Amino acid sequence: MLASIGAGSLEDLFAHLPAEVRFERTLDIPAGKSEYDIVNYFRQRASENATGYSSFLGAGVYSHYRPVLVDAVVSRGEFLTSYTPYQAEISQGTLTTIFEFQTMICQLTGMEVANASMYDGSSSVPEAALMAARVTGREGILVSRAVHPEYRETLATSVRHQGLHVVEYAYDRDSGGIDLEDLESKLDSTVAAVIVQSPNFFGIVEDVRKAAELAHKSGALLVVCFTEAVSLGLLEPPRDADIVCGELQSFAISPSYGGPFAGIIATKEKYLRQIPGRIVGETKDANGNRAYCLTLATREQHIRREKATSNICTNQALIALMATVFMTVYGKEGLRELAVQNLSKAHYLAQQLPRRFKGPFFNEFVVSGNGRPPEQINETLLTRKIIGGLPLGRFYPELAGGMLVCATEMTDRQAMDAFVGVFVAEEALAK
Amino acid sequence: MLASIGAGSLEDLFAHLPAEVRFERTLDIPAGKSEYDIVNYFRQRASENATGYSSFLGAGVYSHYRPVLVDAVVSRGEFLTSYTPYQAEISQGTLTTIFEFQTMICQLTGMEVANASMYDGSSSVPEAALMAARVTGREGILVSRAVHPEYRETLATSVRHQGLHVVEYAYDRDSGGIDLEDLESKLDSTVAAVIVQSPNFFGIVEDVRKAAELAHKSGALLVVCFTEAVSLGLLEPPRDADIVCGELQSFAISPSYGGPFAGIIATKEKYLRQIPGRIVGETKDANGNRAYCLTLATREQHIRREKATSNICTNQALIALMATVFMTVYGKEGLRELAVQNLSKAHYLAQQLPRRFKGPFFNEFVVSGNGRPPEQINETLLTRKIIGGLPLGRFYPELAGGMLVCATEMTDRQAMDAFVGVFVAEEALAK
Amino acid sequence: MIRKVRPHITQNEPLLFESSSPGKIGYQLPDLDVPAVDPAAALGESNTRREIEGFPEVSEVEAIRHFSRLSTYNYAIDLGLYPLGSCTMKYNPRVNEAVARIEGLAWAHPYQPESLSQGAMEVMAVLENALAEITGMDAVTLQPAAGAHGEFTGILLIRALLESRGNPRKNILIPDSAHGTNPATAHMAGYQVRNLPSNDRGMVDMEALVRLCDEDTAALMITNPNTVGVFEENITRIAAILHGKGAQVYMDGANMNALVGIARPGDFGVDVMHLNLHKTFSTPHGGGGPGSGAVAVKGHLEPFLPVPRLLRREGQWTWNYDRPDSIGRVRAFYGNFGVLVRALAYIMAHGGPGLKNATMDALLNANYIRTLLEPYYDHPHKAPTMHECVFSDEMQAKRGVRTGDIAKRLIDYGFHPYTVSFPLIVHGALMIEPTETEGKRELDLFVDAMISIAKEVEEDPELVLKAPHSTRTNRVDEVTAARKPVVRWKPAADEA
Amino acid sequence: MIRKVRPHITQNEPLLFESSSPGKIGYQLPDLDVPAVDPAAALGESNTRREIEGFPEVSEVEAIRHFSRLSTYNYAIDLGLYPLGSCTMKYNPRVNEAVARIEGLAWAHPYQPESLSQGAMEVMAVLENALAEITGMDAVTLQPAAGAHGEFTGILLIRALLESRGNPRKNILIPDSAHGTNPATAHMAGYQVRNLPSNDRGMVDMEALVRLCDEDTAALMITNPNTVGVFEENITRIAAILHGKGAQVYMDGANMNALVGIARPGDFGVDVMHLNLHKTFSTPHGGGGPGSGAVAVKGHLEPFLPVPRLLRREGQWTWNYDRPDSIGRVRAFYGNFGVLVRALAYIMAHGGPGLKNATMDALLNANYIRTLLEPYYDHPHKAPTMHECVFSDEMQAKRGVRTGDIAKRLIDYGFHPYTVSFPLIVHGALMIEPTETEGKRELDLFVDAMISIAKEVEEDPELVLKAPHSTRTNRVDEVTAARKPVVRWKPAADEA
Ligand SMILES: Cc1ncc(COP(=O)(O)O)c(C=O)c1O
Ligand SMILES: Cc1ncc(COP(=O)(O)O)c(C=O)c1O
Repeated sequence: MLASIGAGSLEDLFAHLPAEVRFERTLDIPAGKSEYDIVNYFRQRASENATGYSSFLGAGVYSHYRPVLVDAVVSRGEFLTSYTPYQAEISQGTLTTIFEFQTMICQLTGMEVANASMYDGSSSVPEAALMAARVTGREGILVSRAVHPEYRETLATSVRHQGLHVVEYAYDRDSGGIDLEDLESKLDSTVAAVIVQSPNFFGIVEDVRKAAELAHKSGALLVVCFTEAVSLGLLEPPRDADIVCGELQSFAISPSYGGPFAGIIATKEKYLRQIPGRIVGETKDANGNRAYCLTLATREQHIRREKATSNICTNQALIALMATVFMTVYGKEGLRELAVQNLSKAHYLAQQLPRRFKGPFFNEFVVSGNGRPPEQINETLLTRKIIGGLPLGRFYPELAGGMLVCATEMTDRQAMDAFVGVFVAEEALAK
Repeated sequence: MLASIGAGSLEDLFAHLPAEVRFERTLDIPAGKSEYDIVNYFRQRASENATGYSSFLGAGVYSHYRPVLVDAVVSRGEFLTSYTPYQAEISQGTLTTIFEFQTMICQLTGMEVANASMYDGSSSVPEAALMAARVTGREGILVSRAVHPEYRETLATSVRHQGLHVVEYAYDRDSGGIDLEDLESKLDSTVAAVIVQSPNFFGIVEDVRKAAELAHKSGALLVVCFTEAVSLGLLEPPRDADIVCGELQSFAISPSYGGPFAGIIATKEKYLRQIPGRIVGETKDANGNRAYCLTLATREQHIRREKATSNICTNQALIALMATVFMTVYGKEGLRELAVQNLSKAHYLAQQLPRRFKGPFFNEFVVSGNGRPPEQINETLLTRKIIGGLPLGRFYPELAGGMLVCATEMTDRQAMDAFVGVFVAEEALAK
Repeated sequence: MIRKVRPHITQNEPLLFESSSPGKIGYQLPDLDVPAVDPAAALGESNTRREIEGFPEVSEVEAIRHFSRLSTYNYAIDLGLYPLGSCTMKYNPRVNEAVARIEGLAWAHPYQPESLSQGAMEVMAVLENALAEITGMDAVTLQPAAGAHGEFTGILLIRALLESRGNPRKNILIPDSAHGTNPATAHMAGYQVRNLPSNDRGMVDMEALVRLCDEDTAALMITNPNTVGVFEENITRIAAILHGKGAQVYMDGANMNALVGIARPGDFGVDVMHLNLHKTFSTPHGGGGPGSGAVAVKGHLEPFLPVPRLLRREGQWTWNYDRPDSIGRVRAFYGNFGVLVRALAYIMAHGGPGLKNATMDALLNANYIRTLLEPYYDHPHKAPTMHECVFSDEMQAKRGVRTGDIAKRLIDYGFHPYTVSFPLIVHGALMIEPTETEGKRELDLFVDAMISIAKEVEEDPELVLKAPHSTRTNRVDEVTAARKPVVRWKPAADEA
Repeated sequence: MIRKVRPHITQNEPLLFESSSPGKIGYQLPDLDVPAVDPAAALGESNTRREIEGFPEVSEVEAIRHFSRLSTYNYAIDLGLYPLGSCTMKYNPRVNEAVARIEGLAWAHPYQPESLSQGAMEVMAVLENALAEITGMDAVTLQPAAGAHGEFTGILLIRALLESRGNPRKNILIPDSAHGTNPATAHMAGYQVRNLPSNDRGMVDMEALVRLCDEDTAALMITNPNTVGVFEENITRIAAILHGKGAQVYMDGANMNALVGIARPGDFGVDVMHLNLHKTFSTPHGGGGPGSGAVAVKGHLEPFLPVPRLLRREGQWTWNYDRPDSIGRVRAFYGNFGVLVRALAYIMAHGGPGLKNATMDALLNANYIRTLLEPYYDHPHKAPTMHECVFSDEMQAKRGVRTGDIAKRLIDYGFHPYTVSFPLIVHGALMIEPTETEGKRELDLFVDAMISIAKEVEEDPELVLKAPHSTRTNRVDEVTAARKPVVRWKPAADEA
């Protein structure tokens, strides 16, 4: 091959690079390792992480069982090693599954249209805020303090330089839901979006209807965000919202130390052209057969450049496919039953612990302090091979002493009873 | 559907079974479990087996690294969930890989033709013996005592009622290879086959050429069998044999507590029609395109019934495919290098231990007794998370006190040094 | 009209040997942590080969493309209905693949200490019990590698029993409808095969049985439901007749998918039988195997079972080799353990009631197909259909179209064909077994296809005779393959 | 003549919603070991939904068939060359998939104690160092989820730096050859885009640069090698000019596959850049994602990197949130960890020398294609080719055939097309990036196909204009799709 391109050596191929830019030494990276060594290396790293613990952590990342079908499907090279389906004629597999994904997201959220995926739940929030600003031509963003703290940080970083003003409004210290009065007091004609998360960071199911009323009264859009997708198997979908965004990690996406996950954006048909990211549409081929293709590309960066609705290009397609397989396997009845199991487990646990908030909750809730620092309680739990809840002081000084705990279908009764046992014992020590 | 077949209930579908044969109660098997429960059940069982040990066991089942490509390929539903390729037009995938398998087996063994697979190495031996009997019209089978003991037991059980007489001949107490004099003394014009394993059960590389000379001199066929396929990456293939049979477990087939594995049978072209089991052949389709199909079916039970060369029907196709992928990934250079690594590891270990036999060996060898019962040595090794060798007394009373140890590319130096350390320490205790 | 498939491009792929280029590698080994040994020095020049001539030399990506491309030429259960009669091509649950790969199971060495094998032994014990319960038998061996291997084991058991009674006897009676492995097995066990005719309902001809069954008869090998998918209604009388003559009843359990939970061979006179775990119990066929041919026996045959046997001693499982009457082993080690794990996972997923439901669905599907196709295809045996139905090509043969042609045409309609020309008692048989896996949608597409082909046979037989038309490889010349066998690749030079 | 593919039947498959039947389930949950809670009671009537209208109801086997059948409609790297320019579609090693699924990594919760996360943190630290060494930069953040996300992060870093110097400035210069994400990113970061023209060799027009670069310039976003596959020979001067005006140089590292081991952005004046780990470092594209857009910076930008940062304290890794100058986080948690694991596995498998070899093979393959196709396709920019080559359809346009048509015809030849109509500076661009993955056999088939299409354009343009002809779905009507968007399934009733 070298001969046919008239090169003497491989080095000739970059001989034209200016001398000063050429890298003369060898990269300081150990020589290539065998597959066997690589597997052993990562097994060792894995063994330095937690394994064999039962965990009560949720807070945006949930431990749900992954049906084996999910990996069976996403491991097929035809899905795993293909790229964005630009060439519809040889990408109908991916295109069809995305179309089904968009449909299922609409069915789950009560929205009319959805896109092919966002990076994750946290980045879907600023995208929703920007979308609301485009729709309303306003610049104010009101976000509940009961929205996931890291989502709020992401929102702040992302919209800061596009002229949006982000203001936080309070949660109700009693119910744990949004403080409607505070929200109302902050609403005015400059507000583009009111952002509420349900179930919120404390696990509380929010009163979306009320929030919608207030937002719409002052001409703002309501953006509803979620982190625990399984709740949608049971909760009334946020039909009154104008935009729904959130995180699908709960749908057979392993926690994987925080990613890759998959975010979604869904909205009303009338805002379709304001959605960021890829969208798949139905059409026909030259023979009149039903076919699918990427559509409404004029919203996107490769056509619109600086005027695009977003700069997103690569999304989370394969992860969205995992969620699609999950939704298919569980289906209508399964997802509901799964949600009921989560609800039941969390309520079993809650009955034996002091709850900080009174509002209705799904599968996580805040445990009030018992006099002992939560970090201390967690230390004791670790000795029982249990990873406790998330101490809240880090994000909510006013809730220091409390911890956020979660129970899913994978949390078994023994573990919950053990947790309660330790909690009570520690409480005694505190007295 | 019930209606369209005129049945009132599912029970009606077997109402015609005589009352006395109908099973009225429910099977005493616990109600159906969820996928999650099933995974947990088998994880628990697995945890009751050895995990995290380094092992020196070989003796017909070897620990070799399994390239991940193997599972990537055999997990594809198109291979996993298809059956015997009776319908060539929609089975070219399976047929082509079997044709490649047959070819690679010939290249490895130095034979001219091979079949699509046998159940395993042990059952390939009686099949080879019966084949030799058909070819020679004789009834005597001479099998070396250095052939895997369980293979010899299988041979005895399997040919007993077809008029074959199995006689064992000795191994040389000094070299560990076959005792040529004893073999010669037992050879006569009634002998159909001389069976030798190389490397033999003691890991010794046999002098196949000499065995062939003797066998052929008295008109018998030489059957060469192997249990460690990796050795063929380095050893001169048994070209002088008339039939080669053996076990491919070493080719990316996990030990799996003894099965499923894959056996092979290869031979000279002139004996093609005497081979048992499936064979794939090359041909053309109606368009003149190259195609493959099952062939020479007239040897098989579904056509020939009681006159078939064997009763085998279902074979080990998917396991043979694993071996095919393994041979492809390692290829010409890789298989040799792999064999050299096995050779080097075993010789490193052997230099530090008393060897019972003088013959050349590949990756296993017999360690002489050191005064302590091998079971005792193994007990001590277990406390070091090491599974020792196989005590030989069980199969060879005359070798009681000795153990068969194996080292492969997966046996690391520390483990070998630890093994030696324990062996020496135990020896001291013996004195 | 073909509604199930459309043609699409698939990648051509040469043989590995044709795409190899010298020096290409797809692997890398870990560095050797001990001194490298010189092969010639260690083994002797004459014992070491220079190279493996012609062996593949491809890169990793070429390897995965090779097998991925080839796989697209295959049909599979994962792609649709696979109605091969007698093969019980049911869905292979993926969870079974997952559990079989759990390290502690997949990497258990058969010789590792029993104290470190209790999990594997427990799995086998639980499975043995479940299979005994399902078959109504007293003991089970999991050693045989497939159905035919199980048959061989079972007949050896009978032989051992009869020998212990002083006379192994000479003959085994086998219905003319039996699968080829039955006579082949009888022969390998040293018995003469006596052919037992079937009556017009596809069942054993009772007079013939009475006539043929004598003191030389060692056993009857019967398949029930038999290969025309019919339950032998006289099975208890049949067993009585054999037992009356001191003979044994062997049941070929390949069709057990029709009986699980509704009838048990142990309750209708069977002394020994095999099960095909890769059929009834859903383990993947994998393009032809592996399987498992577990054998279940009544108490009087238990002493003869292959060694070793599982034994519970002081709360631990142990392998018992001390079995003086055993026939010995029929293979090395303990059986196709990886297959056993999958079978147990299937049984656990269903549970007692679930297993019965699966059976009833299998019967329902077979009866559905029989009912809808009876107007279009000759159905010779009028007895009730169990899990499969067998038609003959009599109506189509009039137009010169045989069962094999219909099968090929079925491929154009997007289905794997049924079993062709078996059993032999049905001239030009179409043997159809849908299994419980299929839903109405897939079955209706199949029925429509079969009816549409029946019409084509009337209107345009050529179309059917030349099928398939839509596959990347069309009708394959099997005659030449057998006449001039080419069973391995050779470099072009050698061919010339 | 088409040598690479042949048509074969593939299974049709309705949408899940069309094949659903009420009550069908593909799952089973474990028994609940606590009392079942009544949703309405716990959450309130108004908060609980009755059902998920229209949600799928299929069996497990229907589910696996659904996705298996659909998958057969896709092209993929596992099936052949995927020469999408700028996307670096290289082989995705399967071992990377295996290690990313190891339980301790796949099931690590981002909030689990640091003491129980050391393995995950170590993996990230090792990867950060490797990427810093490869790029010649001082610090790396692994937080961004993809390239565009990395661009956004990088520009925010520049903005923060300039703000800390008192003035964020107004403009960002972007060559007209840049990818769409560059201007879109600049806009999202609150900057004006100033378009920088390219010269006839596809490189930055230096006069224009000098003219446009002023005190209002915050940065230049440059892609190097640029999108015509050409190395910006003046890159050091370019950087000097920017720096002279107090502006920063951002490099889009999407084409880093051309430089790894042979040149380092940190050595030629780049201040900040992103890497697409899903391109250069082989993590699977998965039909469009996930990716990872790691960002590498010079020391002066390090203080502004997103929180949290890895910190080594007392021999343990810890997350440091105490970073007063940080721009904050650009997403929740730490990044697409599962993708990072794969990228590190790729780097370990190659090692320093291996990475350089891969780069050289990528250059070789691109130059091979350029050389062999230059006689048949217009190659507008005469500068040396790096990892990809960009042709224009000028010669074919004369016969009314455009790059998009040639792309569709390429499908009939068994290949995924190149990138169509990008970059914009090439009229009717054919952007071809083979990557190092491909061997000569696959490349020659591709070259033959392209040459054969060039001939077809002369002899029978219609054939090309109507392509593809051999796919199950032929040319798709994208215009109607955009004009009357149907982006979700609805029950027939609603449609009517
Ligand atoms: C009726 C019958 N008996 C026996 C067998 C043989 O079983 P196996 O293929 O597992 O050896 C089969 C398999 O096709 C069969 O259908
Ligand atoms: C040159 C260039 N820049 C940026 C991007 C955006 O990267 P990503 O798709 O990972 O967001 C791409 C991807 O196509 C690209 O080719």
